[in-house]
Amino acid sequence: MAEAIVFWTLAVLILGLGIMVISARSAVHSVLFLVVNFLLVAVLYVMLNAEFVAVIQVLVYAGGIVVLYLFVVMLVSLKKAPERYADPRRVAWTGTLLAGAVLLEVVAIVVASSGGGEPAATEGALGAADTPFAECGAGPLVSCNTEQLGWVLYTSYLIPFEVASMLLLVAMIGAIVLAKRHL
Amino acid sequence: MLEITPLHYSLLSAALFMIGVIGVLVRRNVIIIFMSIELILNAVNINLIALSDQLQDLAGQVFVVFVIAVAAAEAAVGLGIIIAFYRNKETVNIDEIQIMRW
Amino acid sequence: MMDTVVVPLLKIAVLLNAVLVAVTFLVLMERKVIAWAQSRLGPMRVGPYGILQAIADPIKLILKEDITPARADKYVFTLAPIMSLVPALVVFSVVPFGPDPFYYVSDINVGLLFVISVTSIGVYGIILGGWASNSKYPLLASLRASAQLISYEIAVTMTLVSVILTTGTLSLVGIVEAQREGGLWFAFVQPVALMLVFIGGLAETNRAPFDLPEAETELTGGFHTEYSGMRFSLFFLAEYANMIVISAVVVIMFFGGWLAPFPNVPALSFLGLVPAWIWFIGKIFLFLYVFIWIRATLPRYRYDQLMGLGWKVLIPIAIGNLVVTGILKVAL
Amino acid sequence: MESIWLIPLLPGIGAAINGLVGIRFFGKRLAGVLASFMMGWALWLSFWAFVELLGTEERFHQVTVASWIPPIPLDTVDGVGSFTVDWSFTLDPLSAMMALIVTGIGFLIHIYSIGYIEHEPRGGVARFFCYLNLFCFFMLTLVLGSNFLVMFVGWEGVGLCSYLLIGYWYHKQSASDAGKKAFIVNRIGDWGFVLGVFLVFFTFGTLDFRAVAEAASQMPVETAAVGFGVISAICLLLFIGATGKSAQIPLYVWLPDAMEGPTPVSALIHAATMVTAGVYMVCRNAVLFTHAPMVMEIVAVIGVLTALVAATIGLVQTDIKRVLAYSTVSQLGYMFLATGVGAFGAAAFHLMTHAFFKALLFLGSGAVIHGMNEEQDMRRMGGLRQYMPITALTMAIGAVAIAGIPPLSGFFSKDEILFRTFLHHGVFVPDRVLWGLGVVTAMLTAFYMFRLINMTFFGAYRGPAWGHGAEEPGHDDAGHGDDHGAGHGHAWHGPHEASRWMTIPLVVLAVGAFFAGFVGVPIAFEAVWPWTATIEHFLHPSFVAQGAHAVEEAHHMSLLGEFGLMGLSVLVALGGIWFAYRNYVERPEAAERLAESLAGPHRVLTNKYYVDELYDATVVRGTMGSAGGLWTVDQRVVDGAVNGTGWTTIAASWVSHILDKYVVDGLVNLTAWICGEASYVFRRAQTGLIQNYAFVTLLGVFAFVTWFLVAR
Amino acid sequence: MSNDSSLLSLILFTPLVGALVLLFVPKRQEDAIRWIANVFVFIGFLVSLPLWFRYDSANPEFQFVERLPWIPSIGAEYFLGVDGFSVLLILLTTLMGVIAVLSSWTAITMRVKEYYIFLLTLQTGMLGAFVSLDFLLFFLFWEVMLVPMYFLIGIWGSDNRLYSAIKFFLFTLVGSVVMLLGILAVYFYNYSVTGVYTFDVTQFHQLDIPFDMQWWIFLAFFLGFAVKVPMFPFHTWLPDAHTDAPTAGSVILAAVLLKMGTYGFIRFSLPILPEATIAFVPLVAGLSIIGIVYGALVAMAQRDWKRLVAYSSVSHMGMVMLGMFALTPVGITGSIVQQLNHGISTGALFLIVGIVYERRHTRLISEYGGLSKIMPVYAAVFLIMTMSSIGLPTLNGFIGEILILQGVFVVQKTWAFFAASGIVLGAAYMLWLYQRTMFGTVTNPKNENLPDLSMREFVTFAPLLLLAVWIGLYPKPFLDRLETSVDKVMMRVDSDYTPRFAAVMDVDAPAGAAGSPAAIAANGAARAGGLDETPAEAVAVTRVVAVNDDPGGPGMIEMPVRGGGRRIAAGN
Repeated sequence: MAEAIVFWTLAVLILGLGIMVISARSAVHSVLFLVVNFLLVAVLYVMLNAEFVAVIQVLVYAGGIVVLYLFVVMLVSLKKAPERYADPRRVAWTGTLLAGAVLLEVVAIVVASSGGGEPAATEGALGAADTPFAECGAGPLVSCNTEQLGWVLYTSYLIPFEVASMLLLVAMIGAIVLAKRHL
Repeated sequence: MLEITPLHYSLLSAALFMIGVIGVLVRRNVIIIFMSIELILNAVNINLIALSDQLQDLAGQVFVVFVIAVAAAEAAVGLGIIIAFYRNKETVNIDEIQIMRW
Repeated sequence: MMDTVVVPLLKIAVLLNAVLVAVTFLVLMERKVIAWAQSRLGPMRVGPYGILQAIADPIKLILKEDITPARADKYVFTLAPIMSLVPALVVFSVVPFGPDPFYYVSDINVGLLFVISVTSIGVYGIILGGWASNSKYPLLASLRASAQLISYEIAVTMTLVSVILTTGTLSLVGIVEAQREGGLWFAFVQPVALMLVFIGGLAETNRAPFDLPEAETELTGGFHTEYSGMRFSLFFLAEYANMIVISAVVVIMFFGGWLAPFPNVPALSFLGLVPAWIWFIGKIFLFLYVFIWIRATLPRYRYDQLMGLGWKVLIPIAIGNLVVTGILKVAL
Repeated sequence: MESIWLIPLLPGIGAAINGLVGIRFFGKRLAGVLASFMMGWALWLSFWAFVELLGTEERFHQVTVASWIPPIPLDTVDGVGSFTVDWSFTLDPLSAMMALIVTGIGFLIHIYSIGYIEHEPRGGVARFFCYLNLFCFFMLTLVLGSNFLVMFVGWEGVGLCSYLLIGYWYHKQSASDAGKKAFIVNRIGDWGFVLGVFLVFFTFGTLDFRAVAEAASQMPVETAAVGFGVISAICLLLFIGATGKSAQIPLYVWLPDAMEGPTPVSALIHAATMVTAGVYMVCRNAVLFTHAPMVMEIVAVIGVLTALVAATIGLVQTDIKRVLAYSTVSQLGYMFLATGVGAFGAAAFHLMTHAFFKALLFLGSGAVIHGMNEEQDMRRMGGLRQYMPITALTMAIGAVAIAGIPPLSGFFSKDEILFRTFLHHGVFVPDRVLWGLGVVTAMLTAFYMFRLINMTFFGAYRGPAWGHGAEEPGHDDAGHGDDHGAGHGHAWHGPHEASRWMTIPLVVLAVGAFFAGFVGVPIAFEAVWPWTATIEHFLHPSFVAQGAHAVEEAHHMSLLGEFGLMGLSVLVALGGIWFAYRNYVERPEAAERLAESLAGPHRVLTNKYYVDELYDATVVRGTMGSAGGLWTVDQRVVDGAVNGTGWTTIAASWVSHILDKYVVDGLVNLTAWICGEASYVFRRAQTGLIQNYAFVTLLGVFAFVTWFLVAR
Repeated sequence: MSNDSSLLSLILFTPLVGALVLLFVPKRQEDAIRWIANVFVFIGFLVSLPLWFRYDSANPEFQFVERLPWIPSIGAEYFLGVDGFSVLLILLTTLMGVIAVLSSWTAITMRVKEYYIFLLTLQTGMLGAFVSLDFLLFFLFWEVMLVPMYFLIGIWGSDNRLYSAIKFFLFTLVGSVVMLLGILAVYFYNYSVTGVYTFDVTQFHQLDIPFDMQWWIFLAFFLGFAVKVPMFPFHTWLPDAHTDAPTAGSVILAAVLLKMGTYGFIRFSLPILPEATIAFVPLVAGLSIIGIVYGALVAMAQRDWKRLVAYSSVSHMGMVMLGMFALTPVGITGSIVQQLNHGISTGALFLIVGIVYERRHTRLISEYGGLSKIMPVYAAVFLIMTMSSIGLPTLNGFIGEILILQGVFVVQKTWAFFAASGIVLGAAYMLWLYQRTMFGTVTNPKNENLPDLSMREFVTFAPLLLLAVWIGLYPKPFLDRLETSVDKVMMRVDSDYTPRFAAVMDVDAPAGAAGSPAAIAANGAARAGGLDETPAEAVAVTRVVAVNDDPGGPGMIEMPVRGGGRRIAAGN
């Protein structure tokens, strides 16, 4: 019951904020809505027993990436309205309709495919059982999610992890090169 | 309606995804387009986390971590490009960014 | 229902009040300490030794006119101080004042990460405050402040990771427990980390000698130039709350939190008679004193020196510390 | 005697010191004194070694300093031998005598040079003494070395020093040419010599002189009946080397040119020591040569012909040093004549006396040239005896000695050679012919020597006038260039006697030239002089193999005959002297008339029989021509083939290129062209609007989802 | 001796490490680059010195061996080891490396970093070829050398550099491709005999390849090595490459790279293909003699100083090849010594040219003259090196030439006759060169103010002068180190040959039989000379026997080989 209340509240807020993000006239407002949106999504993650990802969501998305957006929005302080010119060939509104259509179709598919009602929870396909932290309690707030995630990340997904760190390094260098006026 | 299943999360995810898509299609400010893309990524993340919880499989969360990392990289480079472009052209209107078409 | 809703709510209420009151007295303390440092007396008029100044100031601030500049973004202008203060206060939900669950609102397993992530949200207040003022100096100041904050956050976070490596837990309670079990404060295990975190903390709270965003001589008052009255006092509150947060974190990470000093020395066992939470608060105030002391003593950095220090000195040292810690961890 | 290796080493050390530090730091006098001191020390050691040698019964001592080339197996004619060479030195009568000559005369010439070279700049003096000392080092190595290769070290080394010293005034084109010529001509001789050495090893399995002599003495004498065997081949090859070093036909051409060097150098190297190395080498291998009588004959013939030819050329030369140079060649011919007839003792004896009087003559001429301010042409001298009496007197003694007037040294040695030649029975050449030619040469010798003396010291002064510093003399010394600047510092004050440094050696040498002959008085004088043929007896052990104690042959004929021959040669010599006196002192114009009346022969002689021109036309031009030709071949043909291959490849590649470009690539370009044309149609889709592209993507998603929806 | 096991690798990779370090130095820091290169190449020389002291010249086996799998699937190994030949050549290489790098200090001002990197890489390539005992590894280093040299000529060369560089590259490449075929033939033959895939050279040394096959393989090797030597018809790349290479390049090219070819012959062709070697002796000797005379004559016609020296190289290398293919121990020893000598003297001559080229930027002989007066120290150095080059006794060139010619002479007298003409022609062209450049008066005003050798330049010559005199006066240490290695080669090409190391052991063992004539004779044959008195007597005795056996036939120069006691005795 409580879960349902929280979920529906969050869902409405998330979607509403999402719409505000894409519809806000001021870019700064967009950013603000985005931050709140992300924070709410983080709460959603906590509900789903993914505390670590939730924290990361706040730390990286809200605390890092969106700050970056905010910076850029401010640096690009436009004297003229950013959207004053529209190319006559654009198909934005058709696109919106199309997106709506796709959404409807997806909903149809999802609803239709969940006809079986309760999806069977396949316990422990890969997760707690495989990690040394199997004995951890499953409390909603005090659990071993972080340890397990760390274990999986540094064993099974070690190479992707390293690749990702390499990607970040390259991106960092690339961003510096792009943004710096004189090297 | 009161029982929250992964189906609900999936629908939420799909809706958020489509909001992002619409943002990408409609807005002309590149920064906002980027933000829409972040929305899309988040929508995907919701789906992944929900299914990870459902299946009791950490792979979903791991994937989210990677998505966040890639999103950070994408934001850094993308915004860098925007800054560089803005410095030269004084605009962030995507309709005016089309000189590379040939 | 009682345990899950009412008790935490009560705790939160107490904590919020305590923090806010503490902040007002912290302001008084700062004025006094600096005055003494400069051979002055400080506030002496209101109450004995000016003690009631702590009450007079908030009253003054609340009664002042709350001006919103023309062409400012009203909503954001109002939102900014709130976004600044809220994260600072939220952090206290995981700060353990004592060993029992009674002394803290919650103990989550990613406590430290939670602290870091929530404090990182605080930067929005500054940026938005500067931007929403629709004024040049606040905007510049907010950019500076946020850049400074983000830069030092990296160093601090990376340093904290080395502490985490030694404890093996992210829970703040767990960290303190680890120090108790080890019989040694991490200040002695990780002296370099302590220095880094403390310096980084100074910078993150925009305190002297890193108070560039408020550099009056350059920016006529910083990102809150256009603020006044209540909204200004919120920023004020946020700054001091942040100081308390940093002090608390330092104490928890390096000085054994609520633990009495030298618990394993029998001769000093009488120190254990003092309640744990008093030890904790006492240590926090010690560090707050150090904050003020430093402000009274050190001159301000130049902006490029500040960034240089952050990127070229602290981060490399933090990485080095992390590597050394890792190697020692594996080797020992 | 153990320290005989020090004898060559001392001048070597002197050379090293002078060369490394002297050129930069030493003063003129210090450089000279150091070099002379080293030579004096070496002389002292040689003398003691000589005395000690006299004290031994065996008259042979060998010292091995170190292994040079360690033993390496190598096939010889008798199977696997061992090629090894040691740094070893031998002291026996021959080498002891040679060491004494080299160190003694070398020492005197060093002293003389101190005076002679004093007008050179400072570094030049040290360089000169460095070379001079180096020469003595190599020369002593040559004479003391106990095997062919150590001797060859000295052999080549003296060639190098000769090259350096001839080219001492390197800024003079003629000097550097002469040096180069000397070296290269010597090298031609060395070609033969080296092959001879190889053949020695191949035949005997060793290079040690003594061992070779032992082995050779066991082999049959290769007379005409036996045939031209391996020993003959060895000897011939070695003799080719000797002709180079000792300036015999056909390789004598370098020696007169070598007079471009400073005069002490001419005296030391090109008269007293180095050029006698060939003679020494033949004497050293006397055992080998006695086993090859046919080669001996060749040696004798070459010797006497050289003597005659050089003497005839000497008749008409006007350069004082060139006369002496041809005289040297001629006297060397005598020595080879002696070796050729088997009179090795006589050859060595003449070598010694010649060293004295020829060094004396050269040094005297040096004094004259010095006094005449570098004038060398005898036609511009005359009457100098009043200006330089000591030089005149000592040179006259030298001239008398070389002419063979008793009792001076030249008489004894030359007469011994002629006497032995007279007794010799040749293989191919008829008896007495060699002797006859020798006698003629003796007469010519007396003539040209006294022509020299007369033209220089007697008659009227014909040289340039001199003033008191106001007027430069009219001689040409531009060739001496700047190095000689010191000499220009003061004006020439006319012919003058040389300094004490130069005259004292002259006097010492004159005494030597006068009395040196008494060590080899002919046996015919037994009645009046009990110590006859001392030197021959002394040297004899060096000329025979150790194992074979062959008794010294007695060369006797009737006392009357012997004295008759002596008288004849003295008469001939006196005749020459008289003729010279008559033509150049009494009636100076007679000589010119004679030259005019015999214009043809005179021109031939003046031009030295055109030998230089002949060599230039054949050998030099031939070599240079083939060099140029071969270079052309190398560029055009050999390299041309390479480049031709390259060009062919390039041409083939070009053809392929054409084919590729228009046919193969044509098809490719056609495809591309079609695509390009088609692109004009499809290009419209490229709006450049990213969102449109995104829209198309979405369209795709829509299609896919629709298909998914419908299909299931 | 503990680190012997990796000494060769240390020597081999020190220059390469230097090159890698240089990669990380900013290219504007030119002096730092020069210092680093010099320091590394000098360290390379220092670490190679233990080879000289620790090489056991009595041990006939390869020493300092290192052996690790490299490409196990085809049997290739990382197999290093040295014997007498390679020890001397490695030391020459490291020394010349030091000199070449030092000499480039002021000569190279453009692209300094790349230059030194190439030079150091080249150094490793050359060393690698000398230490490899695995044929494939050898081939690898052989090819590795080409590339840096190509760039050294092509980038830092003079006027016609591209042409020369390409010519050098193609020439060598063609040769080595054919050589590779030969290598593979040996490799597969070895497999067919032993059933093991290996490129182990020591294994190849024990093969008995059928004659037909040897003949073809020899031809293949010959092309590869003869181009590098270079032998007469394949020499045309050499003058071009030498002339256009920068000074250090010429020095390395002359001093070390050419030795690659001769080293290849002695390490591979001779021991692996003994019968074919014997069959090819007339051809090789003929080409060598042509090379000697031809090179000398063409050198005489040159107007370009450097080209003259280059052609003199052709002549000298002809001498080296002739000595080797005399197939006598003296000849082979002399051939190796002459390789060192050529490295020293020709290397020095190229340095000498380089010094005036750096000052005047012309190589035409006619541009010079009278330099003795302006640059006396330079002239003295040049004189000594000239003398060394033309084989003046007491200097190094003489030892090599005399050993070669003596070794050749006992085999074929006419060869020695023509080869010895080289000493006359050599003297002629070198002295003429010396006269034209050093003597006379200074006619060209541009030459009047040339500075004499600087301290650094003199330092580059000092070791060469020292070595020239050392080898000339006391070559024994060098010859001793070659003894067993030469014997091993000789045992392959001459089945009757009695190696010295074996003889020493054999004679020492039966001490009781020392009195027998056979033992005496064997002793005389094996260890004659030195300080003992035996050889002269032995020779004398043998001569007596010989004369008695053969009562003086009427032979001309060619004496019939008598059945003297010694060969028979030695065979016992």
